[in-house]
Amino acid sequence: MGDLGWIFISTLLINNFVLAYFLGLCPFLGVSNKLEVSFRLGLATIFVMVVTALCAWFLNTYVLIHAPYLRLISFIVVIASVVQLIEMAIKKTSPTLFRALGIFLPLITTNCAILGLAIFATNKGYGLWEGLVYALGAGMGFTLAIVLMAGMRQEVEKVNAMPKLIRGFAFNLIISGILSMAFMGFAGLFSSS
Amino acid sequence: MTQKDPKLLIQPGPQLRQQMTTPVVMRDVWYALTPATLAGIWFFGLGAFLVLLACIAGAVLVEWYFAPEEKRGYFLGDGTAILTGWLLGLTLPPALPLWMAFLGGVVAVGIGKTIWGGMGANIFNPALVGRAFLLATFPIAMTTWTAPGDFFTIPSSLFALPLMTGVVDTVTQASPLGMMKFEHIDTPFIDLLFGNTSGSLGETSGLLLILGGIYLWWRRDLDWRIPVGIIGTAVIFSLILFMVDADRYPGPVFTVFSGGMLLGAIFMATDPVTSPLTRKGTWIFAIGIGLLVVLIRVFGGFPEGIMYAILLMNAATPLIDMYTQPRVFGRELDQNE
Amino acid sequence: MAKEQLAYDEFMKGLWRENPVFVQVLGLCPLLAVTNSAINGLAMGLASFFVLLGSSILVSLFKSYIPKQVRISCFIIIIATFVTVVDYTLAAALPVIHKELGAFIPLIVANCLILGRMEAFASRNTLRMSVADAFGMGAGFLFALVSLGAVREILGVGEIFGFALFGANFEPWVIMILPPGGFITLGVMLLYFNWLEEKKNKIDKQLATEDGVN
Amino acid sequence: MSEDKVEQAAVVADEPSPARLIGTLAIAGLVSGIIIIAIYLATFETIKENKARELREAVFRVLPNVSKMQKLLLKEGKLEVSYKEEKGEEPIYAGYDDNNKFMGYAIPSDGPGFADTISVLYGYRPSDRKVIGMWILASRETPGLGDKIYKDAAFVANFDDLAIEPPIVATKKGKSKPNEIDAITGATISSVAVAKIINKGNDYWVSRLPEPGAEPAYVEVETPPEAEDAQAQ
Amino acid sequence: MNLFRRLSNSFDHGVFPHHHKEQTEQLAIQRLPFGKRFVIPLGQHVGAPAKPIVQAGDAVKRGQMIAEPGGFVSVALHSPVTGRVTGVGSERYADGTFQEAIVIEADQYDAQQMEVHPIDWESLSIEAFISEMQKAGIVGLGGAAFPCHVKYAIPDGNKIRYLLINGAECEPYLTNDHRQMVEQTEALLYGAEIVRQKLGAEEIVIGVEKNKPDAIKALQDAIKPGQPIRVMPLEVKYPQGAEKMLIKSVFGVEVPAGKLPRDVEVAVNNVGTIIAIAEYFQTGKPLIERVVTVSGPGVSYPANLIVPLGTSIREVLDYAGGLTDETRQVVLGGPMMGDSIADLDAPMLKGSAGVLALTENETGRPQEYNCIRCGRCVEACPYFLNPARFARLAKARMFEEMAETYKVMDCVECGCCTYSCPSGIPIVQHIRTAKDHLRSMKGKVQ
Ligand SMILES: Cc1cc2nc3c(=O)[nH]c(=O)nc-3n(C[C@H](O)[C@H](O)[C@H](O)COP(=O)(O)O)c2cc1C
Ligand SMILES: Cc1cc2nc3c(=O)[nH]c(=O)nc-3n(C[C@H](O)[C@H](O)[C@H](O)COP(=O)(O)O)c2cc1C
Ligand SMILES: Cc1cc2nc3c(=O)[nH]c(=O)nc-3n(C[C@H](O)[C@H](O)[C@H](O)COP(=O)(O)O)c2cc1C
Ligand SMILES: Cc1cc2nc3c(=O)[nH]c(=O)nc-3n(C[C@H](O)[C@H](O)[C@H](O)CO)c2cc1C
Ligand code: SF4
Ligand code: SF4
Ligand code: SF4
Ligand code: SF4
Ligand code: FES
Repeated sequence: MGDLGWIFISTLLINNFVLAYFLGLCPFLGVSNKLEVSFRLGLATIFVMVVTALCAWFLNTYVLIHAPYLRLISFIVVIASVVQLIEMAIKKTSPTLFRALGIFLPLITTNCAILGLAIFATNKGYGLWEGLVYALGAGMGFTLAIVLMAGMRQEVEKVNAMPKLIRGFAFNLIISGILSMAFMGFAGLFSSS
Repeated sequence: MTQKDPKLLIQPGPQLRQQMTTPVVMRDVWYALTPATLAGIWFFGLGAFLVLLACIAGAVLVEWYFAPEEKRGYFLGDGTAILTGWLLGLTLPPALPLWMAFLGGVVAVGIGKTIWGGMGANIFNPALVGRAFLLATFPIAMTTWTAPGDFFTIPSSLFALPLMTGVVDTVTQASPLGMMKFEHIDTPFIDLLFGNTSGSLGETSGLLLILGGIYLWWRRDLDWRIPVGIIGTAVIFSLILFMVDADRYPGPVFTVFSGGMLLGAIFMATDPVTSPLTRKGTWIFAIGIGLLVVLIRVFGGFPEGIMYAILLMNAATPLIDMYTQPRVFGRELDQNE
Repeated sequence: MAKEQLAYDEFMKGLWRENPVFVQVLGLCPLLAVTNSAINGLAMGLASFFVLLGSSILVSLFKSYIPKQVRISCFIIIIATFVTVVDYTLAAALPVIHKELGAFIPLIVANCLILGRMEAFASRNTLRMSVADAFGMGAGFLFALVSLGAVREILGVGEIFGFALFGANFEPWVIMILPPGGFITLGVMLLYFNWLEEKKNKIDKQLATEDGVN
Repeated sequence: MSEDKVEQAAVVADEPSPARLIGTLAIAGLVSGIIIIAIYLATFETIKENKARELREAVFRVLPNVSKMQKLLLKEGKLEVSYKEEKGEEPIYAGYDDNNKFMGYAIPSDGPGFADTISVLYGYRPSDRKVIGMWILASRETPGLGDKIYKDAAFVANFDDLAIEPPIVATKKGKSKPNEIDAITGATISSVAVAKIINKGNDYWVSRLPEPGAEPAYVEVETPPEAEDAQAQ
Repeated sequence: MNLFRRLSNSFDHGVFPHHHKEQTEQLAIQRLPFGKRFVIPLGQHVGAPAKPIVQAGDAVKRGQMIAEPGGFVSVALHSPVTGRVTGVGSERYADGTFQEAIVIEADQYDAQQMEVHPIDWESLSIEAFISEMQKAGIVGLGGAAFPCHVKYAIPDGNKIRYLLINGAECEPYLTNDHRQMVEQTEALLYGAEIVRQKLGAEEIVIGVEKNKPDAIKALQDAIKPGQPIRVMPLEVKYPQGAEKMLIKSVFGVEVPAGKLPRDVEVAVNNVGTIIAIAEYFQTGKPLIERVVTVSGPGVSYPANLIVPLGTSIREVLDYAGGLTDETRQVVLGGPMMGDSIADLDAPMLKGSAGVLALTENETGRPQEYNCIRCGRCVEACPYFLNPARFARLAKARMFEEMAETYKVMDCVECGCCTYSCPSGIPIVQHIRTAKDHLRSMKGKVQ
C-alpha cells in the first residue's frame, strides 16, 4: 500500500469521517431518510471536500505561513465563498447539475466535516496530492455511510411493529452505533501486512 | 340422509398452506446446531455449556421483558430468542466470564432485535450484534482462547463478579487463526475438521457444522446459495493469494475450515431476516461476505473477519434488495411504467 | 421582578426543558467526538459555553447595526473570533487538555447550536435575555457533554474525572470510549429522555382530565 | 418585550446600501482581526514554551542521559543545525550530555497503526547502530489494548537497546535476537506497527546521517533568531 | 437453468402442492339428477349482467333463453330445466352477498329431454359465429367465466396463430377437465377444429400436465395424422394453468404485462369451454350445465358430475354422500383460487369447476408470525413479484409504492405466496386490500 492508497483506504473505511470521527452528523442523521437524496448529498459532499482540500492547501502554502492565527477564519471565509462562487457558476452553466447537487451546496458549507477536513489535513501536514486523496476518501466514506444508512432507514420505516417511542433520532443513533461497530472490522487494514 | 350443517369456516384463499411454519424453521435450526454444540461441549467441558446457557438466559430474558404482557407466549414461542442466544454462545471463548456472556445475550436481543420492532424487523444479525459488542467491549477476554481440556474442569474465570475481570487459570492457546495470522503457523487439517483446536465452541468442528447445514438445506430452511457463495468466493480469493505467496497467505482449505467461517456461512449469514430476499441479491450478499472475510483476515487487523463481513453486508442488504428486484413477468427489467 | 423571572425561565429552558442535546438534538458532532471522558466533556462544554456567551453578548449588543443580509457572515466572524481566543487560551494554559481535544476546538465554529442561538435568539432579544439564554443553553450543552462523558468514562475505564470507582479488578467496557459506544450511549440516553417526556405527558394529560372532571 | 419589537421593526425597515454591507463586514473583520492578533500575541510565548517543553521531554525520554538538544535539518545531503521549520523537511534532533558530547539522534517517524496513524519518536545511536529509546507522540490506538505501546513500560523498554539490522521484528514467542521486540499480547498489530514505523525511519535516515563521530557539534544560542516565530503556531 | 426449464416445458417459480386428484381421477362423469329449484344469477360472468326476458309464472323449456345479453361484454342465460319461473329477485350467492337471479321450479314430470338442432358452423361468418357464441351463453369454464365471444372478437391488426387448449388443471383435487379429456376426446377435438377454423389459427396445442397420462394418451390416439393438433405434456406445478404461465411453458414466450394472449398470437381456452362449444354446434345445447368435481376429505363419495347450472351446492354435496362431521369448510372452485362459501343453498355457476369439502387438516391456519424474509414467497411467485414487500408495505399502508415500484397491479392473486409463507401471512389478502385502495384512489382522481 502506497502512502496515497493508505490515506484513501484509511479515510474511506477505517477512520470514516462519520462513523469514527463523528463529523458531519447533521446531514448524516438529518438527510438520510431518502436514498436518492442521500446519494446526491454524498456526491455534493465529495465535490465540496475536494474544493476544500484545494483551498486549504492554497491557504496553507501561501497565506498561513505568514499569519498562522488567521487559520480558522480564513478557512471558513474562503471555503464558503469559493463554494458560493461555484454554486453560482453551476447555476449558470448547468441547470441540471444544479438541480442535482446545487441545492445541497449551501447546506454543506457550514458543516463541520468540511471544516474538519481542512483542519485535519493541515494538522497532518498533507501536501496537495495527499490532501486531495484525503478529501476524496473522506467524501466517499461519508457517501458510503449515508447511503447505507438511508437504505436501512427506508427499510425500517416500513416496519410498523416498531414502538413509536423508539423512532427518530435515538434509533438512528443506535443504528449508527451498530454500523460503526461493523466498520470497526476494517481497523488495522493494510497496516500489518 | 341426516344432514346437519357443520359450522362452515369462511376464510380468504388460498385454502391450502404448505406445512412449514416459522417456529418449525427455528426448531430445525436448533436441531442442526445440536451435534456441533455437543461436540464443542465435549471438547471444552461443562464450562462451555454454562457460557452457552448464560447467553441464552440473557437473550430470553430481554425478549420476555419487552414483550407485551399478553403476547409473551407468542414472542417466545417462535424460538428465535433461544436461537440468538445459542448462536451467540457458540461464538464466544469457552472461558468467558458468565456475566459477560449474559450481557452479550442482553445486547444481542435488546439492541439487535427488540428495539427494531422484534422478530423479522432487524437489519443486523442479532447474535452478531451481541458478539461485535462484546468483542469491542472486552477485547482481551474475547480473544483469550483456552485449549480443549478436561470435561469436568470449569475455568474459574467464568465466575468472575459482574463488572470484574476474570482471571483465566486454564491453559491459554492461540486459536488456529491467530497462529496463522501472527505467526504463520498452519494447523493440521484433521484437527480443524473435528474441532480439536482452541477457539469458540461452535467454531471448531467443521464436519458437524456442514452436517447441520446439509440437514437445513434438506429441510429447505436455508438458501444454499449463501454458504456456497461465501465459501466459493473465499476459496477462489484465498487460492489466488496462496498461489501468489504460499508462505504468507493461508491456503483455501485452512481458510474454509478455520475459525468461524463455517458457522458464519452456514448458520449466520443465512439468517433469512438479515439476508436479501431475491436470488440475485443473495449471490451478491454471499460474494460480498466471501471477499470481505478474506480481506479482513489477510490484510486487516483481526484474525477473524466473518463477523464483520456479515454485519457489513447486513447493512447493505436493504440496498441490495432494492436494486435486485426480480424482473416482473412480462416486463422489461427497466420498465418503470 | 417580572424580568428576573423571565430571565430565570430562559435559563431553565436551555438547561432542561429545551436542552439543546437531549431535546433539540443539536451540536452532536462535538458532543460525541470529545466525550470519551468527563473531563474532556467539561473542557469542551466550558469552551463552547464561553463562545456562546461571548458571541451572544456581542451579537445582542450590535444587533441593530448589523444589516440583515450579512448577519450570518457577521455571526460567523464573531463566533470564529471567540473560538480562536479559546483555542489559544487553552493551548497556553492547559496544553494537555488542548492536545486531547485537538482539532475539535476549532470545530466549535461549525456547531449549529451556537449559530442557531445567534440567529434565533441573540439577534432578536435584549442583552439581558440573551445572556440568560446563553447561560441556559451553554449550561444545557455543558450538562449533556459532562453527563455523556461521565457515563462513557465510568463504564469505559471505571473512573470518574480520573478517580477509580471499582477497584483494580474492574473490567473496562472499551467500546464506551470507542466511536460505537458514543453513538449507542447517546442513543440510549435520548431514548431515556423520550421516555421521561412521554411519561410526563401522560401524567399531564391525566391531571388535565381530572381537572376537567372536577 | 415591547422595545424588542420596535427594534425588530426598525431592522426590517431600513434597506442598507451595498457600501453599508461591505462596511459592516469590514468592520467586523477588522475588530475580529484585532482581537485575534491580540490573543495570539498574548499567548504566543506560552504556547511556544509549551511546545518546546513537550518536545524536549520527548527527546530526553528517548535519549538517555541527555540534557541538551538541537534541531537538525537535512540540507543538500548535509545535516545542519536549524531554528526554523522549512516546508517539506522533517527535522531530527541531536542530543548532548552536560559536556556537550553527542549522545544520539531523536528521530520522528509515523505510519499506519491499528486505528489511525501512529507518530513515533525514537532514539538512535549511530556508534553501535542501535535504537536506544522510543516514545509515542500521537496515536488513537484502542484504550486498554493498543495504548499499551506507550502505557506498558515493559513494551517501551524493548527499545532501550535494540539492534536495527536486520530490520526490527515483533515476535510473540519471546525475543531471542538483538533485533527482536516482544509483541504485546492482544495488541500484536500495534506492536508490529511500531516496529515497522521505526524501520521506516531507519530506512530513510541511517544512510543520510553523517559518519559516526562527524555529528554536528552543539551550538550555544543565547536568543533564538526571529525566524523561529513561524514554528510556534 | 433456463435451458432446463425450456426442456421440461414449464415456467419459472410456482409451487408444488400435493394434487390430491387420486380420489376422483378414475371416476367416470355421472349426471346429477335434476333437482327442484334452480337459481340463475344474472351476473355470473365477467361483464354486464344479463337482462331477464321472462317473468314469474312463465313456463320455460330446458335450453330456452331466459335472459339476453346486457351489452357486448355479456352473454345470454338459458333455463337448465323445463319448468316454471317462480320469480326474478334477490337471491343469496355463494359468498353471502345478494344478487338478482331468476328462480325456476323444475317440472317434476318432465323427462328433461332436448331436441337436437345441429348448427352449420362452417358457413358462418366470423361475426355470425361470435353472435352465436353470445347467444349460446358460452363463457370460459376455466374459472374466470370470461365471455368467449369477446375473446374471439379479434381486433384488426391482431391475428391468431395458435389455439392453445388449457388442459393443465393445476388446481389440486379438480379432475373435471381431466375426465372430459378422457371421455369426450372426440368432442374436444371437434370443438377445437371449429374454433381453429373460425379464428384462422394454424395450429392447435393442447397443454396437459403430466399427471394425466391417460388423457394425454387418449388425445394422442384420437388425433388423426395430418391434423394440425399437438399435445404438450407439462410439468406438474401450480399455476401451470394460468394462461400466461401456460403460454410461457408451451411457446416459451412471455405475454407482456397488461397485454393479452392475442398480442402474442395465441388464443387460450379451457377444455370444458371447447367441449361446450362443440356440443352447441353439434346439438344446439347452450351452456346450461357443466362438469364439476366434488371432492375433498369432507365428502363420502367424491365424484365428477354433470351439474345443471343453478343447482344448489347442497344438492351437489348430498349426491356425493353429504358432508362428514370433520368438514370445516366448503370451497367453490379449486383450493388455491376458490372461495370458501357461507351458504350451501347458493347456486352452482358457470365458473364453478369444483365443490370441495375440506377438514381441519387442510384449512388449519398457522399462527401469524412476523415475516422472516425467508424469500419463499419470492421464489414462489410466478409473476416474479415481491410478495414479502407487498405484505410489509400494505401493513404500513404504503400502497403507492406497492404500485409504482413493485407493480402490485400485475398480481393475479394465484395464491402461491400465501401458500408458501411459513409465517402464515395472508399476503394475497394484503394485496387485495392494496388493489382495492389503489382502484378507489384512481377512481377519485378521475
Ligand atoms: C451445498 C450445496 C451446493 C449446491 N450447489 C448447486 C449448484 O452450484 N448449482 C445447482 O444448480 N444446484 C446446486 N445445489 C443443489 C440445489 O440445492 C438445487 O439445485 C436447488 O434446490 C434447485 O432449486 P432452485 O430452483 O432453488 O435452484 C447445491 C446444493 C447444496 C446443498
Ligand atoms: C475492539 C478491539 C480493539 C482492538 N484494538 C487493538 C489495537 O489498538 N491494537 C492492536 O494491536 N490490536 C487491537 N485489537 C486486537 C487485534 O484485533 C488483534 O486481535 C490482536 O492484535 C492480535 O493480538 P494477539 O494475537 O496477541 O491476541 C483490538 C481488538 C478489538 C476487538
Ligand atoms: C392462477 C390461475 C390458475 C389457473 N388454472 C387454470 C387451470 O388449471 N385450468 C384452466 O383451464 N384454466 C386455469 N386458469 C384460467 C386460465 O388462466 C385461463 O383463463 C383459461 O384457461 C382460459 O380459458 P377459458 O376462457 O376457456 O376459461 C387459471 C388462472 C389462474 C389465474
Ligand atoms: C437458517 C437460519 C439462521 C439463523 N441465524 C441466526 C443468526 O445467525 N443469529 C440470530 O440472532 N438469529 C438467527 N436466526 C434466527 C432469526 O432469524 C433471527 O433471530 C432474526 O434475526 C430475529 O429477527 C436464524 C434463523 C434461521 C432460520
Ligand atoms: S459541527 Fe461538524 S461534527 Fe458537529 S454536527 Fe456539525 S458537521 Fe457534525
Ligand atoms: S448543525 Fe452542525 S453542529 Fe449542529 S448538529 Fe448539525 S452538524 Fe452538528
Ligand atoms: S414467505 Fe412469508 S415469511 Fe417468507 S419472505 Fe415471504 S412473507 Fe416473509
Ligand atoms: S402473489 Fe398472488 S397472484 Fe401472484 S402468484 Fe402469489 S398468489 Fe398468485
Ligand atoms: S403474483 Fe406472486 S405474489 Fe402476487
